Amino acid sequence: MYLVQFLLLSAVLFCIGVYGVLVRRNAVLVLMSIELILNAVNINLVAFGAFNRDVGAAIPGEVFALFIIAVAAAEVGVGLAMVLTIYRNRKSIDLHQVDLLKG
Amino acid sequence: MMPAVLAAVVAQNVFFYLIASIMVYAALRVVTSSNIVHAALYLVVVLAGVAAQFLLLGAEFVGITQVLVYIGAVVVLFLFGIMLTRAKVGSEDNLDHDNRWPAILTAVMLVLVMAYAVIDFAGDSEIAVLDQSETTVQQVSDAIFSTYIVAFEAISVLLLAALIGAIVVARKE
Amino acid sequence: MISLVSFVGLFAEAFNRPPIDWHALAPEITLLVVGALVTLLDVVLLEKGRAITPAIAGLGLLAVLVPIVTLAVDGVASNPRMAFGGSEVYVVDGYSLVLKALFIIIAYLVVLMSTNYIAEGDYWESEYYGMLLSSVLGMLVMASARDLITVFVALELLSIPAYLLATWRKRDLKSNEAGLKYYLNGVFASALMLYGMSLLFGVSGSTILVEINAAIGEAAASTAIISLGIVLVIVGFAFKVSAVPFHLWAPDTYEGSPTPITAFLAVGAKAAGFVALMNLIFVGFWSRSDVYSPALWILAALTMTIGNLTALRQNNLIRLMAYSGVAQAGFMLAALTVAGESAEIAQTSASAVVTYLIIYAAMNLGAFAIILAVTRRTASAEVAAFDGLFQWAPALAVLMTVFLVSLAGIPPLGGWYAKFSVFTALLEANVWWAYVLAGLAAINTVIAFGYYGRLASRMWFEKAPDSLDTTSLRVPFALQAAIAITAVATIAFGVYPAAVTHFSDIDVPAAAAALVP
Amino acid sequence: MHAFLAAEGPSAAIQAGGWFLENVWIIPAIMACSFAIILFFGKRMPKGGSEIGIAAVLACFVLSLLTGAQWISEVNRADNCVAVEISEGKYECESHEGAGEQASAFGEVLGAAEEESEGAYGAGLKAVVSERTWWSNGGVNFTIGTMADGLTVTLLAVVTLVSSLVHIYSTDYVAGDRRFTHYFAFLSLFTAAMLFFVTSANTLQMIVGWELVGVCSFALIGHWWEDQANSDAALKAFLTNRVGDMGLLIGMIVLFFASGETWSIIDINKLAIDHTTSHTLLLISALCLLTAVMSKSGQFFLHTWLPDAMAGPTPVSALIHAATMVVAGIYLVARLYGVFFEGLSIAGSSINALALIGGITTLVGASLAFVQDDIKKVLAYSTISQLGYMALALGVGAWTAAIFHLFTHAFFKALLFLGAGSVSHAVHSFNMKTDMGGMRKFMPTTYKTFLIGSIALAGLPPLAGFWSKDEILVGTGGWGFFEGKPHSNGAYTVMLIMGMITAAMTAAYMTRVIYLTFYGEFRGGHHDDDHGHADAHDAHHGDPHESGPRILWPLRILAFLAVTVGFLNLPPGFLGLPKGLTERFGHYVEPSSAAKYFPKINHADPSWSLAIFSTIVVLSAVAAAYWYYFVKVNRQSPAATELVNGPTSRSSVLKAGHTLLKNRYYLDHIYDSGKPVPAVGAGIVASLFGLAAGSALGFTLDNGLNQAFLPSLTWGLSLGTVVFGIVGLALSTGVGVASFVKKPLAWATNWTHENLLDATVDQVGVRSVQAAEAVYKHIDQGVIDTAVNSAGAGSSGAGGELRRLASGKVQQYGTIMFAGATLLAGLMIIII
Repeated sequence: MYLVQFLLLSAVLFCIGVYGVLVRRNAVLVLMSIELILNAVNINLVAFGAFNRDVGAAIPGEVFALFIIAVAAAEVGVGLAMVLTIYRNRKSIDLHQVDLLKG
Repeated sequence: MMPAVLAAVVAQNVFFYLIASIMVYAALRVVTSSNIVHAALYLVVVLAGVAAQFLLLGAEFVGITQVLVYIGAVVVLFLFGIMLTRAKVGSEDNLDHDNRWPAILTAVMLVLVMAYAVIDFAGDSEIAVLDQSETTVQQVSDAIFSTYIVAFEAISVLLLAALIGAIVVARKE
Repeated sequence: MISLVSFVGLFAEAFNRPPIDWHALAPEITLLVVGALVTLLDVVLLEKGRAITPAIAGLGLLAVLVPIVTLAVDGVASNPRMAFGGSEVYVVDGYSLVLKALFIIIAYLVVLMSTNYIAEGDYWESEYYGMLLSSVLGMLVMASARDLITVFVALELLSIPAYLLATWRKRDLKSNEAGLKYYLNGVFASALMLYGMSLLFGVSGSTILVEINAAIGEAAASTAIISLGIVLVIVGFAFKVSAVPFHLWAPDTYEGSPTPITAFLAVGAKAAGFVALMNLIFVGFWSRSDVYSPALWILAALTMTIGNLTALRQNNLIRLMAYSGVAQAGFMLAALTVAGESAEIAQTSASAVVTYLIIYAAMNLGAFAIILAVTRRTASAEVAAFDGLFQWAPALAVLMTVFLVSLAGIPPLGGWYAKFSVFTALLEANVWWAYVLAGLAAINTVIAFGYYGRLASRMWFEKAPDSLDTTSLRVPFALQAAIAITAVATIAFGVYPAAVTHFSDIDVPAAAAALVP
Repeated sequence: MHAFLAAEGPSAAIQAGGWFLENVWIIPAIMACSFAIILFFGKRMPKGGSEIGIAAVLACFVLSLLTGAQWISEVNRADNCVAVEISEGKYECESHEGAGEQASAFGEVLGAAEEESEGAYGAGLKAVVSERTWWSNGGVNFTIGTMADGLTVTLLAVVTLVSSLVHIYSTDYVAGDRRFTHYFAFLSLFTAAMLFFVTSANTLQMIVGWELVGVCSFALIGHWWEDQANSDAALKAFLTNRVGDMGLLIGMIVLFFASGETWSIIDINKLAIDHTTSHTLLLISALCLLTAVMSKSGQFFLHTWLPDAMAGPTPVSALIHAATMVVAGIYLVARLYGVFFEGLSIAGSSINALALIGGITTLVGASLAFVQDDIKKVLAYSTISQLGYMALALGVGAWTAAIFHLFTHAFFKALLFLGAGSVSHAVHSFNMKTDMGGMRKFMPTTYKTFLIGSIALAGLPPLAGFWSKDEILVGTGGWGFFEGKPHSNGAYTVMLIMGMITAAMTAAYMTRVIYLTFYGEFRGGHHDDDHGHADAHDAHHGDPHESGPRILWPLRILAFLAVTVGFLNLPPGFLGLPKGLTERFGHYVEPSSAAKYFPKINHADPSWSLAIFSTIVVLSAVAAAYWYYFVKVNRQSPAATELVNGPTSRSSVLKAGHTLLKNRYYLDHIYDSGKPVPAVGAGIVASLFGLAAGSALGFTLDNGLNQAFLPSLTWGLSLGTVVFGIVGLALSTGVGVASFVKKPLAWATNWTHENLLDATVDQVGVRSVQAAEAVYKHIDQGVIDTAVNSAGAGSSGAGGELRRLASGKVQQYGTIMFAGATLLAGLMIIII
């Protein structure tokens, strides 16, 4: 296996995620796209870790990925909480309507 | 031994490309699907694919955690979110906004920059085939509880704070 | 039983716990205890605990200063301590200690500012302080973090409670929006930063900054990936310090958040962002100044200029302060651009940023405390609400003028010394692009007077709105204390800069100095 | 034969000393205490705190005089002895053989002893510096301290004297004002700041003092802030000064580094004179500091705030905007003269930036003073003109002449302002044309003192203004060009001509003022109904009346000084007077080059022919103005103010000139058309362009060319500064300017037939203005939004849809963030 194939997969996933967070109106879909991005990073980390296994990098890479998974779970929880509050106050989670503050 | 290793390499590559193409397709569907529940299900596919890639790279523990945390918890959270915000279960026209082109432009530019950088770096370097007898779970836990202990403790506080905070914010009064 | 013991023994053999330096970790642990105390208090006392929660939080924060002082007395500044054996993962040195103290004091002032605001509004009180304390814990960790994973987790620990605090006025649409914007932009920035970190990890095979520095210094063949990695990591923190063009969230979030949280974000979170940037630049990227210097140069130039120009057009005081904060961040970034010139310049640059952070904290928190005090009466942070402040609250008007004059950088108040130290760093570097940046900074100093001066003159020379109740204003004691502390500090730092240089003259937090040939 | 080259002086300098000189900090400290006391307790005092201010300032005045006396005695001591070096490197004073015949205090008649070795400027006395460490950081010692020498004590005396008189005058003038106490508090603070400024031993303290006087000026101009015009004027003054402050900061910081990290004024000067400091850096810092001088001392083209500052109370105008604060810039140049002298290569040149700016300012000010109807505005422009004179003098190397002019000008200009205040106190207006006329009948004392002030300003012998003006004209060295004699530091013939024209114009406009105010028929009187001080003035029934003693006595004292102070610096050899009577001011004030912190400058020979010529010029100007006003206008009607069919209505050229002057060269329009901020920006751009040009040329100069080319290149440099400055001004003043700049420029084209220049400047100006405006207006979110939205929204949907898309959208922020990161990363990958 070549290293570059994982890295390219990760780059493509990352950018699909970026596209998703930029165009989706629905806040929940934006949160989903964020997960795509974070997973892309994880692929990178684990692949680089495996690539540098001989210098003992596999373990830090996996640990890093685990931490990202944990943080991502917390972020999704917090994000959904905010989305729910907004939904309760506005009866909508269309991000495009959230523009009271500007200038 | 050589043929076996070679066979393993071929098999791994076949699996990689198979999974990767499914993942890319599913990921595209996540960001383009007009049905929000479908999008969530496509997300499951991508996440499972990522777990499979982890296994290919010899990181079983991360792969298993991926399945447990993401597919077991996070996706369920998303589905709750979808239901609580009363999204339509069927397809919707209006999920994207009009200014799609700047987003596409940004994403394409970004992927080009990233691709250039990683190809420039990785070229044709290969990932060494893993000695299957070696297990990494214990090493991972050792690392977490020694080198990264502060980060680990910090993340426990983080999870607690996120929990309390999310309850306060989301709670109906 | 026996088999169980031997089973446990097996693991005990396999895993060697590294020696832990408990003294070095004492500030973090104390803070953790305080946080637990505040949470427990709520569980035990319920409503009765509300009155004493802010006091416990405040005193607890001050208690954290005790281990910080003992560590300082212990000579940490000259003899850094590694929290775990000899690994350069979590380092307690003079630099991190000064910043920890700064974070604690900022948090204490924010508690003082919050006391009445939170008690009088309809808020979840003990959880509020719990969030605040966990965010501060993240900042403390950040000051000592010397590897990518710890930096990342510290960043998330300080950010996630802050996202929630920004949305704490949960029935207010603006507060919801402020929190959501902060959250989403924050997550985007972390995503970019993580990708950058993954690349740097890939190039060096390590998450420890010192090792990254050594590895990327050698790897001349593959500069593209290193450039991308460094730039993306810097972008992640450029968001945190609200550098242009990653600043757009700041005015919106500041405007919508509860005002004490705005102050916390504008000062504490920004300082934490700078601390992270300094850790990364001085320890992790130092050998690659060819990448970060130009990147930071561009960011600094854009940040100063656009922040100032946009501030000229603001009618809301909080937004104005947001853009002013953007511009001030530009000055600090400017000082960082020259970090890689030489070991001596790195020293000057680090001192300049720390000096700036300390002085900026004093004057900016002071300005926010006064905004808080005034908006108790006016219920509006529009600039027009400050018209004629001198007539009905002369003391506040005078002190606000002091803070504004300091922010504008006019001697003899603190702000001038902050700017002076930035100029010193830039000019001592003695390279043409630093001179250009210094010129740009000088221009911006003048532009900044446009809005600070306009505000000051409106407070003194305009007539108060007729509808406003202009009887004299009672400022709650906690707020008075916050204003007094910040005002004294602002004046003292300017009149007697040794008061700040005593702390900011720290050794570069780095292997940077050791790597100099 | 008097030596026109600087005297050699003693080989070693002598350290001055003495209690008053060492403890000069007490003087500003007294005023600072006075400020605090008035602020906190003033309102409860019987006289609203004014008694404290007066007591403090009088005490300071006395202390200043004692300090001055001590300095004089130290100079005498130095004259009377030779320095002998003793072992530890200190110098000790030993009695000179035959010392009995030396000069002592001025006024003492002595034998005509010739002291070729020391000369009039030869006392090698070092300034008294008392310093202590403030704090030290990174190897740099920051000190706080005072410095006292002849220049310091001169300024101390001037500031405290004028301030004392203004304090006394004000007790009457602002009596009953609702902010009476605040007024006196700020007078004290201002005096303290100015005294602090002039006693500074290092440049850092100078910056602080400089800023503080700026703040006080702001507060006092805006004293009656209820009137929008006043607070606008205050703001304008402050903003314009900020432009200069930037120059000050950059200049001082460059100097700090250029002189090896020292703030000490003495060291900076010493290193500049020794040629230790890089010439390029000296040039750059001199040009930066020049920006500061331009704004604070009202030099062209940053002078426009000064006339507006007349919105403040008249005593404030007299104190701040005529006698003290505005000379801060002049003082700055004089104090750091080593830097300017070497940086601008004043010696051996025929033009430099400082002299040129001074020359232009003096002409611009004098010409604008002609067309003002407001008596205070006339005096304000006159002040600008005279400040230009001082800058010019410093620019040509006539240091003593400049300081002497500062000294005499302070008295007669304060006199004129206070006189104008006295008149306006009676008629409740400053407008000469509508509310004055024939005042000499009502206010004889004011009239007489004002007349004395005018004559002194016009520079007619033997009043004070004549002597200082004459010295400046001599100092240009330009007269040598006509006489064929050796000249001074350089051959500044252009400056001589500028100074001469200004002298004529000054005499003419002062004649006009005298006529409009004091002669002809009283044109006022319509203010009777709404008399401001109705109760006090009822008895007079509208007839203007003479002011009270607290106003008149300051006028009398100043008038006396305006007549006499000129004799302090009679030219050497004047009417065969002994040395002990001539050049006393220069002898005591000018530091000796032997003291090593002052450059070696040449002193020009006085010239009878020049003095007579300039007097004739002034007299003819007076005569012309006299003929126009006293004869022709008065004959037309005693109430008239202009000729109905005067020259301006007959000749289109003159009319055009008059319009130009009436509009103050359109400078204010340029500054005011936009918001104050773009105006400030314009100034910045202007000075920066100048700076850039300066440094570029300077580098070429130092690296590539022979030092002998310096003078000619400095000329190009100054021109570059001015041209770039004006272009820069046009650049960033907002859209409104585009049409505005066009008009005067098109007009100027016709006049000067400079088509090419006009087209270029016009195009550059307009295009840059458009570009600048676009960037400015849309810089933050506009540009990015437009880019983001343009595909979808199109340009026509300017209504709700575009507004809705405009901002506040979190995903737009996200797009910008990702795109920004991508571009930045891409850029870094490409360039590295």
